[in-house]
Amino acid sequence: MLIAITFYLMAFTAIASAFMVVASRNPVHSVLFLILTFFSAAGLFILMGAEFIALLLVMVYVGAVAVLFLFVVMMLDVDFVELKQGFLTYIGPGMLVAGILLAEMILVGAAYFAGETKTVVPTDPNTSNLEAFGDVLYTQYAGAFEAAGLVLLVALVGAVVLTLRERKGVRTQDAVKQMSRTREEGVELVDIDPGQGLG
Amino acid sequence: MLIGLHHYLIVAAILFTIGVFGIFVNRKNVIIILMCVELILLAVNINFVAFSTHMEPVAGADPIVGQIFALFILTVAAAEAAVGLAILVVYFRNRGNIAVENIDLMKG
Amino acid sequence: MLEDLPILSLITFIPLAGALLLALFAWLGNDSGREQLERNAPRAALVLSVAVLILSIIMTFGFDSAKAGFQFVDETAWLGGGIDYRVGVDGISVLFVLLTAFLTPFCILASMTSVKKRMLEYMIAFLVLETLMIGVFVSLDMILFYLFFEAVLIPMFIIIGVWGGKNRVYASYKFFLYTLLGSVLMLAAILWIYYYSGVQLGERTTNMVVLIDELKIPGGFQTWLWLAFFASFAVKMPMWPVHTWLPDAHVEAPTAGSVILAGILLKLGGYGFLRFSIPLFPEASLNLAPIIFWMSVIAIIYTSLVAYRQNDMKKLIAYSSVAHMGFVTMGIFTFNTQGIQGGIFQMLSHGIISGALFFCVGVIYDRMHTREISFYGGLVSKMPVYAAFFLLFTMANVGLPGTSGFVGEILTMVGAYQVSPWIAFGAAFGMILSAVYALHLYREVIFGEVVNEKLEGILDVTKTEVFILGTLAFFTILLGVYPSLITDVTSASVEKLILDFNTAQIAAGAQ
Amino acid sequence: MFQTVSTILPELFLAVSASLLLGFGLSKTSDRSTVVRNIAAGILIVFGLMGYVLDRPAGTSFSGLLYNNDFSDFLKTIIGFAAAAALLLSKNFFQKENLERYEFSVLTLYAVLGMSIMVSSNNLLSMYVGIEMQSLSLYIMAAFNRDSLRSSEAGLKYFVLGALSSGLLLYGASLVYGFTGSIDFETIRASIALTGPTTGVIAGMVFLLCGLAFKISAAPFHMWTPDVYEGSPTPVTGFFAAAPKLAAMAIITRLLIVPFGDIMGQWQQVIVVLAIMSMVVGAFGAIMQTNIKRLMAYSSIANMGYALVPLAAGTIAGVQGMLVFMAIYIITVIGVFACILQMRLRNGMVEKVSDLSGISKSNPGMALALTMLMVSLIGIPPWLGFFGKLYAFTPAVEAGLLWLVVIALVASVVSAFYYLRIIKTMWFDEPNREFVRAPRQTRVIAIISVLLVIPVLIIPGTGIAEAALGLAENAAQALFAQ
Repeated sequence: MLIAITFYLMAFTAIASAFMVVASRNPVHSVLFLILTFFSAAGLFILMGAEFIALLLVMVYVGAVAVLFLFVVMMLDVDFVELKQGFLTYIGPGMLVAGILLAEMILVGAAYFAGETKTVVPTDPNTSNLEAFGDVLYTQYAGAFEAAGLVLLVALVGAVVLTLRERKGVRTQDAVKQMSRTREEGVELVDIDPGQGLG
Repeated sequence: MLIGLHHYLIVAAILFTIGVFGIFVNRKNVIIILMCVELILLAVNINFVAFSTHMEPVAGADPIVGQIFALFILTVAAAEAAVGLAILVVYFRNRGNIAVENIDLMKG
Repeated sequence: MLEDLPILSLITFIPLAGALLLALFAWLGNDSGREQLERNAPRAALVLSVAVLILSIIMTFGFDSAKAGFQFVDETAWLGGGIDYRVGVDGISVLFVLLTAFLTPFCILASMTSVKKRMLEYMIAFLVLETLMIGVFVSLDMILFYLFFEAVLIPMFIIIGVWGGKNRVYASYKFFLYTLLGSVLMLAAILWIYYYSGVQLGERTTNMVVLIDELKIPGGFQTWLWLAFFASFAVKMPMWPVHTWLPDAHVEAPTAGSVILAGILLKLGGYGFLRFSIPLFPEASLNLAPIIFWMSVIAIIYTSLVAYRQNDMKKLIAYSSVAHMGFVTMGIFTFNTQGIQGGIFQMLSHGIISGALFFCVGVIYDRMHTREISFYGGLVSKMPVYAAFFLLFTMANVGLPGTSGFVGEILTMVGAYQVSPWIAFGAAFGMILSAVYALHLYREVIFGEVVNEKLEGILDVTKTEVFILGTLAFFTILLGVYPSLITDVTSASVEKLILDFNTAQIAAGAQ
Repeated sequence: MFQTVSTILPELFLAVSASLLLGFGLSKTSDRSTVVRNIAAGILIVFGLMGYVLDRPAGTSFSGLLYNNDFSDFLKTIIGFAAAAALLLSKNFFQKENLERYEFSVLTLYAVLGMSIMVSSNNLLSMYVGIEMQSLSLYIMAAFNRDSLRSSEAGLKYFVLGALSSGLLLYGASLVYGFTGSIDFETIRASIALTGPTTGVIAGMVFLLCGLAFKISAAPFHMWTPDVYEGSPTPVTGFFAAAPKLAAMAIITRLLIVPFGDIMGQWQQVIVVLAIMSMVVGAFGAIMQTNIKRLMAYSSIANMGYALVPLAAGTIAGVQGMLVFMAIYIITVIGVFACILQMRLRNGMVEKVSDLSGISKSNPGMALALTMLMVSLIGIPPWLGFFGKLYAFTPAVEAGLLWLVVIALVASVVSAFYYLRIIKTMWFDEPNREFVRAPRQTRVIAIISVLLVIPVLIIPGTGIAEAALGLAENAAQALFAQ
């Protein structure tokens, strides 16, 4: 029963907030709702017994991707004056999101520890979800894993190529130059008479 | 009141629909479109995980693979988001806004 | 010795090789070398085309007209899967090869003075065109045939479009798209036959010799395939009502282009009927022949009437070509000796006569730069020699006994009479109409007073022109008084064609 | 040992050398973009040759993620050469536009690596990773001219629709996984053989095909193509038009034949519909276009339609026909873009069809080359394009799809109209301006392409035609033998 209630709450939240991602007028709200969607989905994953994916979803999405989105949203389009003024306008949806998040966490935790989730997992109950991952990820799917690493490299190179601008006349740190400094260049020994100063 | 596979599949299908729908109806902001893409990928992940955890143990079935696939989708989706946002930033620098209805420089 | 040489391949590809050499020189040469090339290109092209003519004459003399099968066959592996390079001639095609080889040097000769720009490219286009036209007549493989048949479009498109008159772009597009649309349907049919040969004969092939002798296509399919081929050939012929591209193309094309168009390209359709439609789809041919007859008769009468109303000389002759091609289709689909012989004869003789008429128009067009009939008048007093030639060809066009035009028309009508007197009657009526428009043209241009003072200084034909027109006149009369020159060569093949056709009908009836 | 390594040698070679090149280009001491480009082109050519030089045995690697056979070798060869040509073509353009950066070459290598993974993937997961590696590189390349609004807009559009297509593809993959229990192609087939085509599998397959149809820009998933073609830097467009299309087509073929080989009745209609719509959209969409890059976009849509026709037959000959057609199309399209890259006036590139007017006088070599390529695209014999269509359409006729072939041929007549317009502009119109003489590299690539398109290759008696067709046939047979 608990699992059913949890499921329906999660599912409803996920769908409703997904709808709000599309429907809300303010992109900052959209990002917040996106976070909520992902969080609810992570709850669904836990209900299904896929703890590791749930963990990843929270870490990668809520922690990184959504924040990246938020960052870009702020950078691009939002009027900062309005943003500062409108702290109160954000407090409503903010509280709503936070409240639902809290409720979900409590429910998922309860359902998980009540042991109801394990029933749907057909795998060997003695191996944990994470162990099952580790067994195949670095053996059977090692090639794909390496390739995924290259995909990330491509994304990295791409992001740098597209957005990095080198401005002339801006002092930047140059590690090679720093390390190739010798004592002769960096230090000058001056004989100073006591009490005279450098003059 | 047992929660079965089809419950999860329905949730995924609805999320997927919202994502696709969002891409087509959105006229305000490109960044919402990128979020819709993330929604679609989330729906796919729910599908994969649900199939993976509810799989009947028959010959040829590979229960953990679905979750592995979901892991890869997460990874690639992160890379995709990075590239997409980079392109969006470049576009914003050239254009000054990211409203979809202004993307009409080249007609279809 | 003649047997060892791949003489047909030589005849086919010598012009192409020459064109490639010219292009290569132009590419490698510097500016002054290019100018020199520009001047010498016509001569080089002339030498090449004469060489081809000589080879074709040798080939024709070596041709054994008593045999019905293909001769000088040359085969080489090509694409595999039953698609190979095969060339050869029989009694039907050998004379078309000769006609092509015969007309091309004259076209090049006539172009030497009338073409004003880009001589080198013009000559390259013409040589390529010659290769392709001969290729159509000699190829014994359906894919190879289609290759040549379709490729003709490109040089002709360029010849009309670059060296043509004011409306050349429209005309060249119309020419290209009409013919392309027709021939892609034929391609679909060819692909189906290729597939079906695998089903029926065990091995897929596009070898015409095998297909004609062995392939038996079921009746229902025959109709569709026949229509697909018909779409292509009817446009090319051109038959009424898809003839509308022809007057435009003729009017805009340069003189030599018109000659080739009327003299040879129009024959590709008729040749196609003889080579493909009748042997491959005998039942469908017989069933659909009435449609052809009526379309032919309409073409003969309707286009003759239209021709009468034309102000442009080339357009008039173009419409008359459509009418004459009506006789050809009518003759071919009678399926009797006289009809088919007449059709072939008519095609060959029309090649010479219409070519000559276009040359005649070209002669005065080069001098006055207009083809308006009303512009001219009374040329007989200024250009007597020209008037004489023009008279001969006009009479031949009408079908005066003693000229080659008469033989073709009378043979086809005799053939048609055996099938249906009404058809023959309609055609005869068309013949009278042709006399009306041809004599109208002649009277307006040649007779009467010189009203236009611009015509005062017009000069009579030059030596080159006399040579061209004289030779054509010689053959017009020769074939008129001694038609068995042609019919002897074709008879064995035509008899085989009819025999096969009748056998197929009996077989179909037995089923 | 070599046995195991050799099956993934091309991918390994590309991955390692691309990463090394990235490091090499990164060192700041001097601008190494030209060197990197030449090395990258060399790497691609070596990659292309690897399949046939090494004579590797067919087999799986990475526990079944990849399966290498004659089919993937054939495709890798073409992809390698096409990418090398596109890369060499980009040199002059990027230098003149001040965009020269070594990352472009490295991204090209990664894109080719992605395609290589795609064409030999034997698993939905490796297929997805390959597609994404390729797509991400292509998104970046489309937006590579980051100071140009058009280029970044092209990148954005390409990205959004590409991501959507990945979503569709993945949804399909998840359904197939769920209803067959596996993501391995052969296991999927075995499972389908057991259960028959369930609704879930069919829905998954349709989603997969729709996602991939985006990648080959088959209608109705073609909306991005004209904009992306027009907005991207021209050499990038040239690259888009060639190798990625082939890779996506190959993975479609592999999916249809290997996992879904037993349910041909289910996918044939999908392919037929895609083919018809693409041919119609491609033929009619291009008529009004004035920009030559947009025109080529519609042309590629139409050509993908033609390539799908033999695939609908689902036979060995059909796959062979598709491979022959695509190879010929790629040769032609690279030549076309080599010509488009020569359309440079003193003050920059132009890309209107009307800018070509009368160049047969000012620039006869290029006019002739472009004419040959256009005629080949129309499909007039004896140019190579005709043989592409011949081998593409014959298998369809054999499979009883004559009506589809007739539609294809009629569509090709309609498209002849706009190809002719280019020829007409070059030969019949009066010249207005003269193009700057193109660098030798560009001209050489154009000439090679033209020489390949003029059927020197099919001269009777040389056996070249039969040999080339044989290679394609081996590739097709290998796919069916899997």
